[in-house]
Amino acid sequence: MELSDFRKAISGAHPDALAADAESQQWLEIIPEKWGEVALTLRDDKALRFDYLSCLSGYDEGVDGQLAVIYNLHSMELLQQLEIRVKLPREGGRVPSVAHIWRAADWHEREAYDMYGMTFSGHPDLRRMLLPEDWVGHPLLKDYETPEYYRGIEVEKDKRGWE
Amino acid sequence: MTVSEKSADNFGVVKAEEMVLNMGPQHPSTHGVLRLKIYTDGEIVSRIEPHLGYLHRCFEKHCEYLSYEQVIPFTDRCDYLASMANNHIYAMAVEKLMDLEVTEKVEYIRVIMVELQRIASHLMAIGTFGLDVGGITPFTYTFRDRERILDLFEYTCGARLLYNYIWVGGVSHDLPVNFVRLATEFLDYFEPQIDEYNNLLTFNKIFIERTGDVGVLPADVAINYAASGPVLRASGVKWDLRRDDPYSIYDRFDFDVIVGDGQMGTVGDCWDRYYVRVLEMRESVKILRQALAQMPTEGDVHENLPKKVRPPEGSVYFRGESPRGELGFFIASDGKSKPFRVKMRSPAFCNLSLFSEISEGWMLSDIVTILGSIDIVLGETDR
Amino acid sequence: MSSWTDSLVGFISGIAWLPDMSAGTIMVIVAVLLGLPVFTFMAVNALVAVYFERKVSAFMQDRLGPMEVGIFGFKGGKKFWGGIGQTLADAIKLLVKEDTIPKDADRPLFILGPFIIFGAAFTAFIGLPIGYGLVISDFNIGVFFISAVSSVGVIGVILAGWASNNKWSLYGAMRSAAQIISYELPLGMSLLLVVMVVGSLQFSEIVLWQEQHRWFIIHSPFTVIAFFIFMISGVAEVNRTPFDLPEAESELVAGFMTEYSGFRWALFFLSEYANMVIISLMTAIVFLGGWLSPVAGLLDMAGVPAGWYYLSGPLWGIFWIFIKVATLIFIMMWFRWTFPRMRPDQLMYTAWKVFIPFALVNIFLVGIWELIFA
Amino acid sequence: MAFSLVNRFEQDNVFVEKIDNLINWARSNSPWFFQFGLACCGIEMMAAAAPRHDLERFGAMPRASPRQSDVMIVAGTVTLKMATRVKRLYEQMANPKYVISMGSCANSGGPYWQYGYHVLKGVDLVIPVDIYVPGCPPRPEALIQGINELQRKIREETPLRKVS
Repeated sequence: MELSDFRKAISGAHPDALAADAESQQWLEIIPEKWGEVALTLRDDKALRFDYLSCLSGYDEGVDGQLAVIYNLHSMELLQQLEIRVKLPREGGRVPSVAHIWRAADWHEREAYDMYGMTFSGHPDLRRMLLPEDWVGHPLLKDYETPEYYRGIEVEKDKRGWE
Repeated sequence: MTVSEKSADNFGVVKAEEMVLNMGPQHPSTHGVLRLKIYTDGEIVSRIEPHLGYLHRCFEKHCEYLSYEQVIPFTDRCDYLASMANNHIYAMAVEKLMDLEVTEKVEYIRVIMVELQRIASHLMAIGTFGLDVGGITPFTYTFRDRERILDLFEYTCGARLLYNYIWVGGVSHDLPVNFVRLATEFLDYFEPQIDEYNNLLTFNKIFIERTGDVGVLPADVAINYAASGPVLRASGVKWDLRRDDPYSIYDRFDFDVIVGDGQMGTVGDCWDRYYVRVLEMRESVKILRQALAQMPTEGDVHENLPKKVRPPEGSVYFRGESPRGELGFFIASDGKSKPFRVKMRSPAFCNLSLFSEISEGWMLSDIVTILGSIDIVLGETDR
Repeated sequence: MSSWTDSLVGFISGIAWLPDMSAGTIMVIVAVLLGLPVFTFMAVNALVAVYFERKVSAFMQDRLGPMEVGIFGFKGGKKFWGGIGQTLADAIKLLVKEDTIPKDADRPLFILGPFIIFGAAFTAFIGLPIGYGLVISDFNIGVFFISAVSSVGVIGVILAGWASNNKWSLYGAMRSAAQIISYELPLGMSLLLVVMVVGSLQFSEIVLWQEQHRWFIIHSPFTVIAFFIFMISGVAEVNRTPFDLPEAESELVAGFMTEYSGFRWALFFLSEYANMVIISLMTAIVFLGGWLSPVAGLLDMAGVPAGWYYLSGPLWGIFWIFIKVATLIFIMMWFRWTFPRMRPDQLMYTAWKVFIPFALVNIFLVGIWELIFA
Repeated sequence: MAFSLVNRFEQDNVFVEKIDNLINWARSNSPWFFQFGLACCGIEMMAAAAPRHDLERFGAMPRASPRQSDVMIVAGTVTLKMATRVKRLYEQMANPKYVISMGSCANSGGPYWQYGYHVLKGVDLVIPVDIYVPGCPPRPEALIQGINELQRKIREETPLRKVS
């Protein structure tokens, strides 16, 4: 199936789930509120059967833009692939967790939260994945500034005399 | 099935006070700096909480500061046991973004390198797995043979572990003279060695007792957790990106996709995951022999090297089969010479996420076995 | 039968110029005089055995092992004797290393642990003969004494593991307790069968019986089984791979020894290798004819005159028993560098469901065998 | 790292020097290292202990517990999350203890020096280092040379003599 077929299938099941997007895009954009239902359809619909969540990435469009979560899905049965994007505001963005649909999403979502700070509502255990619990900020945001000290250890070693 | 039922199946009914054990970040068999918070009931493990990030080296942030070519050495350092595979898949992802073709010879060189790397990585995996179940000698045997592969790499590009060999559009050096002969000699030497590992470890009764039927991973759980590579194939899913989603020139070679068949217990147990790797080494040898025979001798490996890697605006998700499984790169470009966003979908990260699922209800000794059979590389899970 | 204790007591009380002493004082002097050589033997044994082990493991793994450390300027040859001073350097280093005791450890027990383990190994040497009359004290309950004393060590292991206040240590200690108590049974039962045939618990009597009849390992099919049960249980008793669960490095870091450093840790090492010697000596004495020459009987059958082939005198006896012990120790090392480790429940399974039933049936069957053939 | 056994002797003499030499000989020839592979360099450390390079020739034996090891080979990138653990492990080791910083990352942060927000810029910020082995990753031969240099350094120590 092609992207247009996927678009048709999703808009058939969930009429207002698709965000307005251009035909040239290689992905489908879903509005955050509907994403939970759409994900279930994607996995369970006989023609879609996306049972394998290849990749889940957080995404920052830039200081002026929005945050996004990108899902790369794959179907082991029907051998088809699909990219889904869910855009959400920079501050206080919430997106439904899909950890109960694809268990693989569990850690990926924790990582995206760790790096971008978006909240996955309904996630069983949303903690930082890679950085320590007491870390300040979400480093992959484009406007992130590295803290000077972490637990008394200099993060940016004094570079004078080196350069 | 609940945990207590599971452990009752395995070891009978026991119930005592729960104890929390911290395994790692420094522990001989966590394969690096993984930390496992283990809730135990006597010897039996009731729950496991993996804590990652002790080797978080900010790979993805680095990518945003560096140009496309400069990222390649960092991909080396992500999965330091399979650097060539990382280089290869990253380079191919950028090439796909740029719509770049590489020459025939480069493709062959890449495949040869990646398959050699796969053997080296699997050698490491089975050696350290032997170490995890308590046999020290298999580790030294596999390392002895791994050194020979590293010799070949060193002969080619001068580095033993982190190569920066496969570039966007080509490779850094042409193969040295006599490489084909040396590689063939290595293959002739190596193939009988696999039998030696089998005699020493694979079919050892104690080893089978320790690994057979332990940590069974059913196929549907594996898929739901997005497991890949030997972990997925050991569960009986015939899924190999080299064959099912062919990239590079893998469609030209004749090789089998090894799946676990539950020879020593249930499909998807630790022994299967181990043995899939052993057999995959044989398949890699098969591919290598074909590639070495077919490789064109003429041609310049720098022919298609772009002057400046500056992909057009857009994004790509490209995946390939690294020794640990599906390694994917999501690269978004904004048309500048530095990537806008690079996300590495590391196979070990996904494989590790199912670890707590399959290890609950087993004994403390089995935790080490199961973790070893998943074959994680911390540089890759933490990036 | 004479023993070193008897002769020394007789000798000291016989010296004219010494003042009169009570029997107790003489015993103390004798104990010190005999204890020192035993301690020296244990220390030297650990040095040699560790070196041997490192070299054996190296050759099994395509390596060279210690090569650079000489002793008194002698650097050793190209291969086997290279690095001959290695274990001496290790020992001295361990002796001058800081002796840490964790803050939350139970200090008295933490200190006591290694000494109990060491004491058990040390005491066991009292009853083990290496030739006719070449024994510190030839108990008439020697077999019983050794099996009793050698399992005292487990108390030290439990104390060490518990007092360390470390969970890994605790795991090691608990595993060790379960393991040693379980394997004590098949060990004792295999010995029992020999004792039943000989009718004595005295080691010298057992060897004497073997001299008059035949070695126990070829005595009957059941004693062969008993030999294997004994040998494997012995390996389990001394915590060596594939039964090294108490110190399983890849699981429990270093088991009950995790928190020990320096001298105390050296004591563990000393006892481990001493225990190996004890088990091998017992196996050699009970099943392999002790200090009897393996070739004398063959040459006798071939008709060689007794005058010049006679290789079973007292000195040759020591030679033969140590050859046997060295072989058995080598086999233990071979196990260690070949096999993976077992899991605790499999270990228990082997002891309780395989070895103990077999050993029990064995006792019964060997009784019948004796009724028919003896 | 000055380390005295009990108290230093009042006066140096030949006897004290001989004992000094003996202790130094023993210590330098038995550098049991701590199995502490952090990242890529850890693999090269394993390779150094494996058949071809065989660190055991110099008496170096891997130990899993910090209590029994003499040398801590910090092999790999130390992240900030790990730094506190590295320090604790160092403190758990028994004196005399030595540290070999293996590889660029442990020396100075290596390739992660400039942008690594979560990478410790050199392990010497948290623990004292005796020997730095450069390279990314250093070859096993380099590590062996590092160990040899450490041995040389130990031989120059004066555990009993007064420091002159």
